[in-house]
Amino acid sequence: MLLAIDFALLLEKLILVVVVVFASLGIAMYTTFAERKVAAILQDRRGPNRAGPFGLLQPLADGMKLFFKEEIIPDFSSKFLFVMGPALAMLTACMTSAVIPWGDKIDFFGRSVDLQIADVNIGILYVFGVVSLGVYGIMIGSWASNNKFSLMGGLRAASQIISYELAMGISLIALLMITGTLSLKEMVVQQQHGYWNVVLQPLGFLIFLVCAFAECNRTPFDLPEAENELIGGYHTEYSSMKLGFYLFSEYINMFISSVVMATLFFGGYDIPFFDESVLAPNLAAILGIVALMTKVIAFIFLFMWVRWTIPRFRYDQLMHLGWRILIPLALFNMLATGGVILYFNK
Amino acid sequence: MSDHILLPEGSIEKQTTTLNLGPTHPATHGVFQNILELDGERIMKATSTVGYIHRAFEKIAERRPLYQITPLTDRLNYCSSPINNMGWHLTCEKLLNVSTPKRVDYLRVIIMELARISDHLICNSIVGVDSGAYSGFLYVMQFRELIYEIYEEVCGSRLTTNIGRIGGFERNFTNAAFEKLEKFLDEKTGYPAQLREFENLFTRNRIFMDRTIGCGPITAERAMNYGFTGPNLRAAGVDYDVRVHSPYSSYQDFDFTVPVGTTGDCYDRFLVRNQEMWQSLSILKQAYKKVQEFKGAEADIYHADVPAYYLPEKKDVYTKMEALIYHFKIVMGETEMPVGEVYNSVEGANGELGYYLISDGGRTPYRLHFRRPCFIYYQAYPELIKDGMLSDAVITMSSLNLIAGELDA
Amino acid sequence: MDIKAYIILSLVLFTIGIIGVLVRRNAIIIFMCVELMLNAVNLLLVAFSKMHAMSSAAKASTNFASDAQIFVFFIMVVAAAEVSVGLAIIVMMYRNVHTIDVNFLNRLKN
Amino acid sequence: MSIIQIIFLLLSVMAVGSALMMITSKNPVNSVLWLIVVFFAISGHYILLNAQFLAIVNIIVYAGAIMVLFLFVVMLMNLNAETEPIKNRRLQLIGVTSGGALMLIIVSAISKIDVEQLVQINAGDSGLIKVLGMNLFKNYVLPFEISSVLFLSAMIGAVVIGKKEEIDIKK
Amino acid sequence: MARPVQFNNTIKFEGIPEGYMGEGFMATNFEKVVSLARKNSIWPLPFATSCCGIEFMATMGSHYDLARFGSERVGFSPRQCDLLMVMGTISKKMGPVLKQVYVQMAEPRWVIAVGACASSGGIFDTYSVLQGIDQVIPVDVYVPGCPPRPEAILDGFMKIQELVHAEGLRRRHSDQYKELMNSYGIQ
Amino acid sequence: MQALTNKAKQVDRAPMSFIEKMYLPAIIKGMSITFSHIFKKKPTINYPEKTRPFSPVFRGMQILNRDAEGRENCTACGLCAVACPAEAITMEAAERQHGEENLYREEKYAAKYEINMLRCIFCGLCEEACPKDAIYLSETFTPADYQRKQFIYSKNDLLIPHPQENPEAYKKALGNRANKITVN
Amino acid sequence: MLSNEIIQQKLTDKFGDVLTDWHVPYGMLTFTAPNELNLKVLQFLFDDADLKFNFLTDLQAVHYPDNKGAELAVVYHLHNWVDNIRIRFKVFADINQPDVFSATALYQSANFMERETYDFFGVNFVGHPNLIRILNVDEMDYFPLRKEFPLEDQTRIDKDDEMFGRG
Repeated sequence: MLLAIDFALLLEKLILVVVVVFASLGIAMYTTFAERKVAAILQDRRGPNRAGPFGLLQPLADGMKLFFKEEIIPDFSSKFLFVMGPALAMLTACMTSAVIPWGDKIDFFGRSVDLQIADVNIGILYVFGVVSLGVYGIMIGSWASNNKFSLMGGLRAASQIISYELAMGISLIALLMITGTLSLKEMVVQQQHGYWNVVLQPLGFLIFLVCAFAECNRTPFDLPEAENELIGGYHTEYSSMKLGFYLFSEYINMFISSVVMATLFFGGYDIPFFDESVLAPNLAAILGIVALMTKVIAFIFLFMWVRWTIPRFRYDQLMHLGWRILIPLALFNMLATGGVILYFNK
Repeated sequence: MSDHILLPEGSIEKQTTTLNLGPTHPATHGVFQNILELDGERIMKATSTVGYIHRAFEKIAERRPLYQITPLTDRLNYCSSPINNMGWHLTCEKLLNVSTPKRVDYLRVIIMELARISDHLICNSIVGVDSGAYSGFLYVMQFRELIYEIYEEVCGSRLTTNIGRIGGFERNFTNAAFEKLEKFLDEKTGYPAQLREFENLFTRNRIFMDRTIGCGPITAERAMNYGFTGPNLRAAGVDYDVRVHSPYSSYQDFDFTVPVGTTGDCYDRFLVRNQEMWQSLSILKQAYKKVQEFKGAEADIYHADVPAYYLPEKKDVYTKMEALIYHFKIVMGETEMPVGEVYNSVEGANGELGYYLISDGGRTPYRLHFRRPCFIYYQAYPELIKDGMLSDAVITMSSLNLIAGELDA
Repeated sequence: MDIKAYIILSLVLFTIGIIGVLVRRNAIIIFMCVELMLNAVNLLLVAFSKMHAMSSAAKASTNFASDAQIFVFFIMVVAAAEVSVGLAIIVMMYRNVHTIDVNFLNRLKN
Repeated sequence: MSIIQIIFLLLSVMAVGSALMMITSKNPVNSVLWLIVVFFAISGHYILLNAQFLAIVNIIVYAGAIMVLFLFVVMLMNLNAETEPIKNRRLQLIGVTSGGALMLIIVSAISKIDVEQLVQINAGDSGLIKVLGMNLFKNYVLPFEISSVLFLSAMIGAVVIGKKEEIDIKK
Repeated sequence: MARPVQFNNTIKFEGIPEGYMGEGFMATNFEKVVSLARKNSIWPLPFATSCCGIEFMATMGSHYDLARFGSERVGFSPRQCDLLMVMGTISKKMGPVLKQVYVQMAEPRWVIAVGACASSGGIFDTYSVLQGIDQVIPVDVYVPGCPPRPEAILDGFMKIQELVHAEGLRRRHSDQYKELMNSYGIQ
Repeated sequence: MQALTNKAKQVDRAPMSFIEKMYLPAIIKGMSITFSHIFKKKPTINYPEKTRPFSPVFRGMQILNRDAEGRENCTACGLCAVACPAEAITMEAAERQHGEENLYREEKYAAKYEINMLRCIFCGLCEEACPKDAIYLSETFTPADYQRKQFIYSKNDLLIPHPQENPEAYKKALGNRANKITVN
Repeated sequence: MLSNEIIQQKLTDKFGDVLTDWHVPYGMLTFTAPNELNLKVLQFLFDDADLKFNFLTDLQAVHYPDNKGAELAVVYHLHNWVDNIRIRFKVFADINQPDVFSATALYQSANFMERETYDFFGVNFVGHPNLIRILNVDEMDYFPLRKEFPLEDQTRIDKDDEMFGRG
């Protein structure tokens, strides 16, 4: 059965994979630039503006520089694991994009191409699974660095990500109760025809948002790399492109979680207050992608905005927030959602 | 488990991790080394090492005439060097029995309070940075630039000001300096508005409050025993302020309060510093008003009339013999210094900044000792952070406002 | 696939788990071997469920076939519970005696 | 050999190989990582058997949570290769032989039975979440609830055990 | 006491010292591109001990904004940074620490000595102060001033940029460079 | 502790109210503050292209003055070197020879005058110490350079351009103070 | 109200004539105590219900090389916050055996200050919990602030020695 592979489909998917991976890399690259610019604007500064017009070549310069920097592998670290850390971080960051519906179908030389690499029927679980693996890159890298600051960063990352995954999962369950499907594509379709999930699940969205911040190690949850406490946290010992991978994966994670949030709660590629079906399918698809990207950019801006505004938590306060506030809230949200569904379906 | 279990051979009996914070750790803002014994994230023990930028001020001071010591004092607490300068000049004036006109006193008060604000704003915004919020720091730093501009108008330098001379100032305040001061004091666009915004950003933010409340606390008795002075002591609840206790430079003419805290934790220190900035602003306004009240010839007085210690004007040097002689005497450091010893202190940004000057009548001090508040209260740091978390240690460090230059002399 | 292949694979994994338990003295690795053994069983259960599904394809209920997978599900639950308690014990033990060598615990007898 | 067989073989070799690496590597961190590879191989098998839900749950639960915990504990204790004392070679040999013997016995016992049944690959809907869910919440709702109670008690137990006693043993 | 003179326009300036160009090799276009990239992405490691550190804060602040030059990411881990900015007095107690930080940095690395104390000891010609950090590590650019104005720090930073731009990729492997390192007892 | 003064004032340290405990209000308030800064005028000065105005008394690099006829003012009395806390000034005096009156104003002049710019702390004491109107600090900061030896500024580097031989540069050095200059 | 006279009276009542050299330079009561009595005096000043000198403002030493047999003077500055009055007292020690009792038991703040004094002058504070060098490197083998030691670093290369009298 498996031999009967549709090679055209394979090719199509392959191209899509390449496009998506490169697009997310490119977006991540420019997210680093955007972060600097946004930080600058929020702080009454100008930000990088010397590399190329408006400093647009800044990320390229950074990347190039990191590539040509000396690689240092600390003496007593396990070399293999030391290299594997950033690689894993990068890999898991990129893998999530596989199940995201980037847009509707697009007609391409008479062929209807689905703008989604794999419409897995358990899509959201896949996302969840990959996200749960993301911590390995940090942990392995931090352990292999053989540095106490790194190790502490790794430990903080591990406990933080596990703790917040729970609340995230529970808040998702409430969402799943409403949608009744695990497929991301179907969720988007549902939202196209009804309300956005954020209207139905405001609390769930809030919890998910907080957990997404935590999973991406962004302020106020950036304890694993808290620069004033742990120097660089888990990537203290990394130099050159391995460091680049870590920094990059953080931005890819941010991008992907923005996409996931937009898809789950904000209708994905749905254009609000507008019926796409009146448009030509290609145009609709492209507009859909634009809509999705707009939402994503808004989320990324939110990520940065929060980062440059509020202080970070202390380790025990972070745990307190996760276990004593978010999880009970998520449980309550789940129960309430269940109750409401039962009441209306009676 | 009970104690009859023998630990296996070679097992490490130490339960804690040793973490070396510094001397180049970002949290130390200067150079201290703290060796922490951590149990998880909790600090069990801390040992601090200082002296990484020891520069032998006291030895240098024994080789320099009085006026050359002013640049040295700049480099003690470089966040508020004018206070150090003024303190030094006040000490010299006390030794040389020079009394200063009121206008000089008020101008000094202006400069000193500006320095206090610039110091406190750095300290408080660094507390913000160390707790992870960077923007507030950059917002208030813009006003520190304005303070520096005022210094620059008065003395020509931004940070290590070398401002003032024995008996007064090097030159009169220009109009530009007063204009900038007005700009600084403006309620709408000046520092008060910015400070209010800064407070809004932090003081009632739960994350910040959680981070700072109960972090690095000290009781009034312990603080006193440890030799705390300044805002850190006042945060513990003791209203000791040199400006009130032994007023210098006509501080008794001003109306201000001494903000005190209760627990001496980081939050109290933060609030006390913020309040002190408000008080300084109020003093600045009063002082500026008082300075403006001088009219006519009085408005041009910027130094005491002490030709033996204050350099004559350049044009007099070129023309008058007497002035030339004084000029040479002062520059060569051959002013007549009475034999004696004097201790004088001012309220520095960090606490009581004392100068103990022994003169044997020579051209240089026989011995000059600086009472550096940082140095004295830093020894309480291990006690402050004990049983706290690692993050607490960082934030306590910055809220104590430790200035390495002052600490190590 | 032949069911025997799955049986043998699971068996091999299971045996590796047993050998690990017997050979190693590090409590954590022993613990991991137990997890490996549980997984071997899980694999076999899934395989059986699929085997059953084929044989009972004619029969009406597919629920019947997923029973085995539900067992796997429960095993995972038990494993997770076990790990949480077990690791807590190991951490406790490490904290008190500073080793995770299981042989060391023999000395409790004294 | 069909593609399925090739995949099966690859996954099996991966699983067995990494399992062996797991018990032989000196460094506990490496052991943990090899075990994760084993779990991935087993998840691969699940997918091959069209039990996608279990596959992803296996990854989430085992690789994503349990092994992170293991790694966390190993890192917390800062265990290295040197931590484990060298064990008696003879005892190790005995362990390996007895384990091997057990396997041999079972293999020989199984080879006696003549099952000719095939496993359904990549087909059937019994692995789908819908089917599983229906079965779980209809027929197994009581065990499900009991397992949740078990989970809760395990959690409480872990917290109670893990809570630091205030007694200092050095006293 | 108004000064009659406003500017000193007889400013001395010397070019980049020998040994930075891709000596003996044609600087290829590729090399140029890499140098250009490096030039625009210098991540500083502030080794701030005293007064100059405070002026560095001002340099990072809104008025001067070092970030414009692409060096916003101030790292504190020596591994990740390209430019060691030594600001402030380095005492003899601190000297070994400074050297260690330098050794920990990944190539290519540059050093800028900001301020009189770091460059030469400044007014602290005393028993406890290192008379210039070039006694322990090689320095690429000196910035005079005590402390230098932020403009002067930026000026020094741009000098470093020129240096980075001129530096060939092979310089770090040249014998001359190795000799320099050996003279400081590094490696 | 008893109160030592009657000026003490407690800081406001009220416990968190329920709303404050919810994190969000303060976070939103903070975020609105940072957001409002997007629209603020940026104070950044694009340094190499634009410079911030220095104050007229800024203490920058030293300059050795000449009088209106282009004679050097310095008489090598050594007061500046004595006054220098950093001991950065070195000079050698020489007697003015016959026929050099157009070069040096006084009978003695500095044959060698060096300032070690790396040592100099720009405190301005040399300017104050000078009785001959010879050394002034200018509004120019000393530029950075690559080698240590470049920082010994000799007399040629410090002297103001000759007013007659190089009037343009001289005018530039005087800046907008040319009209204020008084000949003594 | 506490005044210098009362303090002097109280101290003389307590210790008799061993406290010498009473004078009041620039308004601060100053006296000298015998070396071995320093802790007793401190204790008295600290404990007395009226004196309440419970803040140690400053502690340092001065080196008088010509004062044979008592070259090192350790100077204490005490402050009574309630009545806002300061006093200063000195104890002298022989440079060959500079033993002075440590005040750390009374004032925590004396810890670093005594270490600094030890570091600079080599005063041996008996009873100090951790009397090691604080500001200088541990390897240093002299006490730099004593008058006979030079200030300058001998490695400085960029200075014309003759110009500054070091040649």
